[in-house]
Parts: sequence; structure tokens; C-alpha cells
Amino acid sequence: MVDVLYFAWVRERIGVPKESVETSASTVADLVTELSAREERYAAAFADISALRVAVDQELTEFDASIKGAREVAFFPPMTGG
Amino acid sequence: MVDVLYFAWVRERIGVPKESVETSASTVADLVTELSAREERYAAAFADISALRVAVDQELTEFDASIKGAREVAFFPPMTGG
Amino acid sequence: MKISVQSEAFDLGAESTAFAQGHQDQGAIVTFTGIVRDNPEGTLQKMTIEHYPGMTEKALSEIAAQAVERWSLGDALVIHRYGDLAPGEMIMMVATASRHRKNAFEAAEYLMDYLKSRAPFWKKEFLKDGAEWVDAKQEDEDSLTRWE
Amino acid sequence: MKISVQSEAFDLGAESTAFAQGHQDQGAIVTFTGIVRDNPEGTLQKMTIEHYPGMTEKALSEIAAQAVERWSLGDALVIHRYGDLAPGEMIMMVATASRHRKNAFEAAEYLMDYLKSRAPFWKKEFLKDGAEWVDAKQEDEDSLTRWE
Repeated sequence: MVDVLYFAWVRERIGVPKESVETSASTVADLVTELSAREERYAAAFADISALRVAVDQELTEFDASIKGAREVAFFPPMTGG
Repeated sequence: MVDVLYFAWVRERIGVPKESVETSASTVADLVTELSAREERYAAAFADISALRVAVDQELTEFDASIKGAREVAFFPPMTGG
Repeated sequence: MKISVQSEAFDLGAESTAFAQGHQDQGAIVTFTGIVRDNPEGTLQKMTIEHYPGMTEKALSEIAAQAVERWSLGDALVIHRYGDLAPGEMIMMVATASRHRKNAFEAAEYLMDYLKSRAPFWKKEFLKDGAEWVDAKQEDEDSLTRWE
Repeated sequence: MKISVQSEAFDLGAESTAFAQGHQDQGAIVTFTGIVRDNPEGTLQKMTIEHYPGMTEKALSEIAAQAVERWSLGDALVIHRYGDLAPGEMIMMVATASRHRKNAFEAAEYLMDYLKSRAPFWKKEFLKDGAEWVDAKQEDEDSLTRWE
């Protein structure tokens, strides 16, 4: 089980800010593939992952990063702070 | 007649902040030569003009600048504002 | 180091004064303040800032600690708001204290460049005719290369 | 544009707030504040700043107007004190308002570089064992070449 969080338009497209996901995925990319296969709203949100950023346990990382043992994985668009 | 002003250590060395000078000098350099010939305190203050800056009518300028018609000429060390 | 992620407005004057008074041995204080700017058409109703609670505080603390280390700062401050903001309201501020003005300026620019593209905040603009998420700017991403 | 040459202390907080509130359409506000710093030996009793009344106001106004023009600023502010200052007191501040943060930062750095070497101020330090005029730094003069 891993907590998956969504922010900004990714959250709006998927429809929830956070959910617990039962997964055996070993990388972020595997998790994206799993979720996209589930339902259209995931496939739509993850259609172009070059437009997305990911954090594993609150650290920015890449889509080929491992999620073994991770507590939370977050997907969001490029940040616009400041 | 031109008002001559001195600031910082130039003022301290010459001993007055301001004086009216009767001069027929046509450039700042000529005025420096005239003043230096007058008294030792001027010669001391103007010994190394590369260590000095000059303003004619409140505009920074060079020692070869004209002082014809000028109301005031000021001598001072490099500025240390900010 | 003061790091604050908050929905309430902050008092730029009070924060600036307190920061400067705490660092009278530093000589140079730089502050940057970001304000919600209306668009040229004057149609911005409000801006909503979403963030990632937990990660935000961590990211800001890391960025500020890096700036303090890299420019030998006396201190750094980051305040960033989230939630609804009206045009004209202050979004965020950073402050840096250093013995030398160049370090204070550079560190403040570094903080801003990192905040823009690496801190987990997302802006949504509510206009008269609908809402839209603000796109990240390539020029903000490019600004980061200066610090590599 | 606010330009002030004054012997009295100024309120950094109040000045920053007033400046920012007057420019809510600008988006980016940068301030720089200079503080009298004691020397490493802790022997500074006071600093006295001499200036050239008349020329100072003119020089500051020209420098600020140049910055506003060159970086399309919404506004600029310069406050500079003269007379006796104790360690820890604020000497001066500049502020810039721009639509873009890079312009606000660059213009503030430009103002500072010009103030350091081109505005008619001279600092004298009164130490425990005597007084001395502060020498101009070659590095401050060198900083100006960036803006040519």
C-alpha cells in the first residue's frame, strides 16, 4: 500500500487529492502504467508524463525512480511558486 | 570668483569646507596649480590628484575640465556611499 | 532561519524590520516581495495557491539552508502564502543577511529562482470568464542553470 | 520616485510597506538595506557620514531615474543618511518595483553599485584608538564595469 497524492490540474482530472493504492509496482513509471490501465481518468491525467513532475516521500525525483518501501508518491504539474 | 568646496580628508587637510577664490584659471588643473602655489596645506592636499575626484557645478568631471563660468568647484576623495 | 508557509497575510514592514534588527552584524539585507498582479485586461478576480503540505516546508528549508551555506549568509527568511489571494496582495517574501551586498543579492535571486520552479506551489487564476492553472515558464526553468 | 538625504533614522518597515503598497501592479519589489557593521575587533564607536548638500540629491535623483528608465521600473526609492551613526544603525536603503523579478534585482544592484562609488558620501570611522576615513574599494569601482 502506498499513498498517492495529486495536485493542481492532475488532482482535478483524477478527481481526488489522495488515495491509498494497492500496488506491486517497483518504479514510478510502473505505478503510472498500472493506474492508467485502471480507468480513463488516470489514462487522461498521465497521457503526457513529460508535462508532469513526481515526488517520492516528498523528494522530487524521476519517473524511473524506485517506489519500494515508499510511503507516498505525488504527481503534479511543473511548480509555479514565488 | 568661484566657490571652492572641500570634503572628507581634503577638507581636513585644507582646514576649511568652502572658500571663495579669485582666479583666472581656465581648467580644474590650472586651479589646482594656482592653489598649490599659494600655501603648503594646498600643496599637501593636491600632492596626488590621482587620489582625488572633482565636481564642477555639482557634476563629476575630470581635472582637464573647463571652469569658465563655473559657480562652484569641489574636491574630495573617491566616494564611499551605500 | 525563519520558514513559514501560511494562508494569512504577512506584514512586510514588520518582517523586514525584525529580520534586519536580528542581523545588525551583517551589513547587507536584501528582501524580495512578490505581489499578485492583475492581468493587462484587468480581469483577475483572485488567485488560489495550492501547495503540498509537509513537502513544502521541507523544500523551503532545504533551499534556504543551501543559500545560507553557499553564500555564507548570516540568515535567510522565506514566507510563502497559500489559499485565496486578491490582486494587490503579497504572495511571498524572502530576505537574506550577509556581510557583503553581492552575496545578499545573489542568494536572494537564487532563493527566488528555486522557489519559482522547485517549491511545490501551484497557482490558479480565476478570471471573469473562467479559471486556469498558471503554466510554468521556460524562462524560470532556464534561470536555474545559472546556479549549477 | 522618492529620494531622501537625511540625518534622522528611517523606518525600514514603514518605508518598505508604503513602497510596496504604492506598486501593487508591479509584481516584484526588491529592497536593499545597509547597516553600520562593527569591525571584527569590536572597536567601532561610531561612523560619521559626510555628504555634499545639493549635489547629493541631484546625483541620487539621476541614478534612480537612470535605473527606472533602463529597467522599465514602476518606481524606485533611495534613502541615505548622513551624520553620526552607531554600529547596528541603518545607513541607507533602496527599493525597486518592477513587473519582473530580474529587472527589480538588477536595478537594485545597479543603484547600489552607483551609490557606493558615485554618490558624494564619505564615511569616517571612529575607533577606540582614533578616527580614519574609509578607503574606497577597488572592487566597488570594478563592479561599475558590469553596467557599461
